Amino acid sequence: MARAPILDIQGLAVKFNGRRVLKGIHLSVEQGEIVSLIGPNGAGKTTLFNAITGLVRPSAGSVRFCGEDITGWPAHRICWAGIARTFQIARPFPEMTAEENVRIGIWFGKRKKELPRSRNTREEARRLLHLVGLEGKEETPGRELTLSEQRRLEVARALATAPRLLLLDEIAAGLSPQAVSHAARLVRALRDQGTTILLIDHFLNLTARVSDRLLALDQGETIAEGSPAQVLHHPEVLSAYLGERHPHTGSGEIP
Amino acid sequence: SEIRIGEINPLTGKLANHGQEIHLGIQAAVDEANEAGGIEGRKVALLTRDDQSRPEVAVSQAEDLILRQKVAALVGGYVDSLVGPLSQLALRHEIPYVASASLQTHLTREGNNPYFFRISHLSGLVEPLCGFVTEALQARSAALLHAATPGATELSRELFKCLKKAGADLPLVEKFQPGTPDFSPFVLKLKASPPDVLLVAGFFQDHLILARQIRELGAPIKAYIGPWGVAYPSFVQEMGRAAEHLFGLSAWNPGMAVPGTEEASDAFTERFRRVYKKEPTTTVMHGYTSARVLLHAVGRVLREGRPLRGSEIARALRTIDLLLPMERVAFDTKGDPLHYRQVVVQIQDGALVPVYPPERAQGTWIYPMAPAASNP
Amino acid sequence: MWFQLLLNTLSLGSFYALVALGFSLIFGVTHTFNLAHGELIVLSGYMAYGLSKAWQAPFALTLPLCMAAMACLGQVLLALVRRIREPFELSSLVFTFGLALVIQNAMLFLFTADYRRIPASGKPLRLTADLIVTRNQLWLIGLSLAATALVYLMLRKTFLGMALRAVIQEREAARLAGIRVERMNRIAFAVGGALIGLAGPLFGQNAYLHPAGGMEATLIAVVITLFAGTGRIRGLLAGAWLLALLESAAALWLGSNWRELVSAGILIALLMWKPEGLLARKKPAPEL
Amino acid sequence: MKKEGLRRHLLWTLVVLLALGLWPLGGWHTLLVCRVLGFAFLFAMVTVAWNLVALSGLISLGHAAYFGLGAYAAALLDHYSGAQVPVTLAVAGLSAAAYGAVLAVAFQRLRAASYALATLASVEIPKVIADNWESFTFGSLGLVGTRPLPTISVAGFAVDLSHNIMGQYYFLMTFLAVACAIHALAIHSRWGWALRAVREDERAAAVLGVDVFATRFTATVLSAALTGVCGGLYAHLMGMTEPDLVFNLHISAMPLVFAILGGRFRWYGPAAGALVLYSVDQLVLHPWLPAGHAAVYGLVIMVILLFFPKGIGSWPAPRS
Amino acid sequence: MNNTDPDQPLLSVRHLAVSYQDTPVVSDATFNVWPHQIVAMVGPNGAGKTTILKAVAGLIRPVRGEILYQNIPIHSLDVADVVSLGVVYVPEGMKVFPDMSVRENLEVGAYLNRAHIPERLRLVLCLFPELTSRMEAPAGGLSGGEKRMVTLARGLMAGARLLLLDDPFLGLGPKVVQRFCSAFQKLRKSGVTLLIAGQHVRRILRVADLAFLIEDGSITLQGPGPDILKNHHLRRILFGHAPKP
Ligand SMILES: Nc1ncnc2c1ncn2[C@@H]1O[C@H](COP(=O)(O)OP(=O)(O)OP(=O)(O)O)[C@@H](O)[C@H]1O
Ligand SMILES: Nc1ncnc2c1ncn2[C@@H]1O[C@H](COP(=O)(O)OP(=O)(O)OP(=O)(O)O)[C@@H](O)[C@H]1O
Ligand SMILES: [Mg+2]
Ligand SMILES: [Mg+2]
Repeated sequence: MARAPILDIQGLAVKFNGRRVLKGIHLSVEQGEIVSLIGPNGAGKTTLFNAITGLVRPSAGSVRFCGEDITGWPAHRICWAGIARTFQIARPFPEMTAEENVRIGIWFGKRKKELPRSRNTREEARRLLHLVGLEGKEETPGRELTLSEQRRLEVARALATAPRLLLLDEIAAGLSPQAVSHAARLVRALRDQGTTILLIDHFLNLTARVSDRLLALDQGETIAEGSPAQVLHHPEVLSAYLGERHPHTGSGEIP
Repeated sequence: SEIRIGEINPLTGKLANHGQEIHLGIQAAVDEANEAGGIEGRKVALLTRDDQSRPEVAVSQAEDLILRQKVAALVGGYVDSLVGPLSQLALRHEIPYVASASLQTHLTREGNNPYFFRISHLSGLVEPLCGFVTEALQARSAALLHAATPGATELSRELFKCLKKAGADLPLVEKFQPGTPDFSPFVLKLKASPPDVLLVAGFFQDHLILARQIRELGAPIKAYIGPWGVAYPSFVQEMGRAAEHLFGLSAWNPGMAVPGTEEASDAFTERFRRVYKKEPTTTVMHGYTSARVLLHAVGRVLREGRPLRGSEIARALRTIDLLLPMERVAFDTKGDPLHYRQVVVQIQDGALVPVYPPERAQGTWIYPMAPAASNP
Repeated sequence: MWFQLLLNTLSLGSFYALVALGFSLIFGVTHTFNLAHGELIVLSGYMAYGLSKAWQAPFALTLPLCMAAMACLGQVLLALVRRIREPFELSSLVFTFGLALVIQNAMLFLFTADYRRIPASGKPLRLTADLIVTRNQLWLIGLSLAATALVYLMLRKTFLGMALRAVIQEREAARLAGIRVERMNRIAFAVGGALIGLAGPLFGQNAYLHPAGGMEATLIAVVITLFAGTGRIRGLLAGAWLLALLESAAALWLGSNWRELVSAGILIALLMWKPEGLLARKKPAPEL
Repeated sequence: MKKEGLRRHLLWTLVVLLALGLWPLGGWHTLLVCRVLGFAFLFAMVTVAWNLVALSGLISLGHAAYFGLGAYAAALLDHYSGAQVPVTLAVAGLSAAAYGAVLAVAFQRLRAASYALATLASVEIPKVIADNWESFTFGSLGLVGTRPLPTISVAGFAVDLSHNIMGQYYFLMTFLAVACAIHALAIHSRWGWALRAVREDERAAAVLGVDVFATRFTATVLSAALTGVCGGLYAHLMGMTEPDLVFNLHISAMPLVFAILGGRFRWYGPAAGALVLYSVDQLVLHPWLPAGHAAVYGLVIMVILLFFPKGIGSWPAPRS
Repeated sequence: MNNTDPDQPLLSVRHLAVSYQDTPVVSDATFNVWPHQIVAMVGPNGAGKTTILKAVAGLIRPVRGEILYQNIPIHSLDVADVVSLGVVYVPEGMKVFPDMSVRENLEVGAYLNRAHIPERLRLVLCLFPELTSRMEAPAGGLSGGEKRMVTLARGLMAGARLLLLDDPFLGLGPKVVQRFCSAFQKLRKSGVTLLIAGQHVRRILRVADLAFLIEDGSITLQGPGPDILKNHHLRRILFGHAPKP
């Protein structure tokens, strides 16, 4: 029998000022899976992340994480439960150095009593910064990082909370092709360490290359789901998202 | 060597106008003494400090005067919440303090403070006022409006008691926060059921608004009495015709002295106008009187060849009996003045006319006041 | 009586709005939290007072003069405020607090501590048997409506206004669209200054002038501005009227002593209900 | 820079502390300076308390509410039950903390300007009640005759805090020390990091596991309690409590000015701002210019802001 | 209005050096942009592309070197003056005016050049039809990609002669990218010169008449886009591997 999914979303709907932005999404993710969300701009991908992490209150539906119903929990409890995310529009702590940014995640990512007593958080923060390619920027305040550096910092910070489920929102945007490959390797390595990953990206070479499964959204609804090959050839996905002419590459040329 | 006198007054902020008037009065008394060759040949140095209407500042500054400047006595003070702490300080340092304008009863009645004296008190306002409303005007009903400050509240409370006792009807008793920019709801209430007399224990600036709105909205009251803030030439000047027939209280005004002091009063008025280029007011006179009293006591101590110590000055103050333009000054055992009594004045043709009590009246009152239609 | 109450409320609200308008504009565009606002209003009031006393200048003439003078003074203020560094809002708040003290004392020195009033011009008009409107009220209502409408149209319907609003929201993006932030600041301070100049004589006519009286005006301006939501000009007028109505109703039914409590209570309730300000568009929800 | 900076910083702190501690043993007009500094300690404590909330990214304009509630609680308790001063002070702190807790819950969705406005309005509620509940609070008349600070014995010496200004000085200094310790904690502890994260980006902080509400709640309640104790101390020191005196806008605005001029992000900044500005104003400006001191004070504020944008607290340390 | 001389470089950057607080970021960049061309700037993250574009736009002052636009030195001009000359910089990121509607956002873009707002609005909406239904919504509530569209559209509204695009495709879906990319040729025909920096290397280089590779703040390679795409060095630097044959 299959194990219970780590994340189980049932009929999730979100409204903004009466406008239905998500219209009943169903999604379940197994432990250790990499699932990607694709879809045109404004499809509702980020909103789905927001609803999972407790930043937006869903109008209907439920989110279960590891068997527990976390719908409506405050954001910090969801983080403690083991879900971390990055923001599409990066929001570093502007006055803190990159290292301090990451240390916040290390210190607060778990309940106080669950934190190991003696830890060299500094070392750990530096290791994470190194992992995302921010070595040499440890002492730079968040405000002074370039946009792409801020995005990398988002990833390091999310990792700092030692999540079981990681939600990555367009981490490849603005990265050089080489860095994208690096990111792909990182995502795989994380999965190999047991982290489950939900990914949003318009870089199809990243999503198609690393994910086990794709979920295509359009206007708040699921239009296709399945293996990368299936979804990328799905006619609705072609017409709504990829455009007819270059069905396979899209913007995401293979570097 | 010089005689150092310390003065604490609100010289800045909302109370600055009265604070500065008191200051000028005190200054006038000191200048006068110095021009006359000083007190027993010694010059008087006046050290003035601002209290910003905050008691802790008043205390700090008074302490600065006492400890660093070594003043022999303190004078001044306009609001009771500032006078109170200063009186305690005076007791602690055994330095006499003559308050220029202090009303509240408890300051002198509670506790025993041989170093605290004041030249005014509340009953000096309440008695003439109440007598005027009940006996002279024989008003059947009155409305009371007062600012939410301790002095105004106590005044209003005392008036309430005495009017009740006289059998007057008090349909409307209200208070307001000082600085209220609009009284029209209150005026509308007045208009709905107009009492004979409206008593307003507010300040100068409150009358500027309220009296105007009453005129504009045509509330048919027969008398408007503002114990504070109305009987000032500057009020008449700012209000113009709208000030006509309003009543106020005053302890002194140019040409309105305690019988027997007319000459001194005129001399003071003349001198004050000449030196300070201003019109002296009742507030100025309070400052002047308090300083005169203090200097007189100091002079007595020096004359008797005693050391100029706090206890000596205080003793001299306790036995003082001095006739000044504002009042005959003598203190009871608690430091309250025995003869302080204000006079009801009415603004008639832009002049402040004393109308009550009869022994100090210089004219008759107009009642009811001219209808609201009189041009504002 | 009800009409009278309503009319009085309307004029009181208009008075509040006039006092707040300049503050709101300057705060909205330049983020300068100008605590010297009230002092400048009082200063302008004194100017009008002086004009009317010394040269018997008619009230209507003092208005443009004061507006021009205050618009110039606004430029001086801008020159001072420009030197302040981040965090700008808080620092400008403290800086202008200092400035307010300086102006207050200068006025105390120049104009003495006496209370002054600018006399109302002309007799009250009797509209019906018991509905009276004074000239002063007419001025207030008319000018606040006109000023609000003009400022609103300027902000909403002209390119200049759009640029001003853009500068508020994203300074760098606005610069890249070719908007000169410096010029916008100067315009905001000039228009804001003119509005202060306009408020001064009316303040002196409706209330009184006193060197220490500025704090009250500032308080009114701050409350109304924050209540309406920064840069919401129509909200400003509506907020001012609403507040005036609440205060008057409380004073009428509960007594003058409850006035502050009622307005504070309702203010808090409204804020908790609509934190973005009174007439704010429905919030575009948190940005993520 | 780090190490040398730290040493210099410690040296400065030590010098200032020693000066403040040993001053009263003999010096220039000791009593007077002690009195002024005593009040400065009190206001420094309010400033430090205010800054606790500011550290969480909210600017409060309503600390007079806590101050006034504390003062009234102490004065009323003293009047009706004659409780001992430690008790009245504790109750002062608790009642202010309770109001702080209510506000923290009620205003949890408010930010920036609307929070400032709501707190500004929140002062009126206790004020108007104190002003109108005449049978209990004596209304506008206020309470007079609150008993002064008691005599305490320290190490066998009886110190009469009501008359011994030096005793009062050390007493108030102790309170300030406690407040500063809490403030240091709010900057350097784990809670301090939470406050900082919340201040810099609330949502990012929440997603990283910082309990935004709890962090702010703690700061607000602690701040209210400290301010309430100050109010209680004030009531005992001045012996009187009036609505307009203790619920005064001035008390809300003063800590803001002091804290920003002192520097908000160092543990000693707000206290330094309050001590320097208050004592310069009282000891130098007032005596020097009885009528124009406020103008000079205003100028001083403007100049400090132009030349020390991070507050005077940033001065001794080397610039980075 | 400005007659561009095809023999004169439209933009000429000479020995440009820029630092952030004493940290040199761009050391010595020299290049020309000729009229009616699409010029590309590629380079690894942090190479200094954004910095160069910002210097051209007048957002940061260079420490050395000069920037000439139609032979007018613009490196000491204010941003607004640069814009009024027709040089428009579309920054990276998604900075919109959050409380203004999308329409107002676009209109602000045309602040200095209000002559043909309706036409340009139509053109821009052809390019980003996704925005049509959101025209009256406050821009703060848009999705990331939609905000990016608004940012780009705002730049297009300005009626630039030289358009500096910083990472224009970032955050956009493939279909939009395609549409936008094909618009480059149209823009060029209408007389606009484009200077594009970004990480969608292939896509940019394929359309570029001229391209530079920027490394650590200096230009290490330049040539026509499709040619340079085959360069070994470039592939190693950007893609991390040698080209497939
Ligand atoms: N705070 C908000 N208020 C109002 N509408 C919103 C808000 N956030 C998102 N929306 C709307 O919800 C829809 C989905 O937005 P979302 O950010 O989830 O899109 P997305 O799939 O992440 O798109 P992109 O690829 O551009 O990031 C969009 O149409 C957007 O305009
Ligand atoms: N405000 C700043 N303060 C200090 N250093 C900065 C600042 N902005 C950028 N830098 C540094 O300047 C260098 C160049 O940055 P720039 O943004 O120009 O790179 P880029 O080529 O645009 O990179 P990307 O491809 O990531 O956009 C980087 O090393 C960056 O860290
Ligand atoms: Mg998104
Ligand atoms: Mg860049």
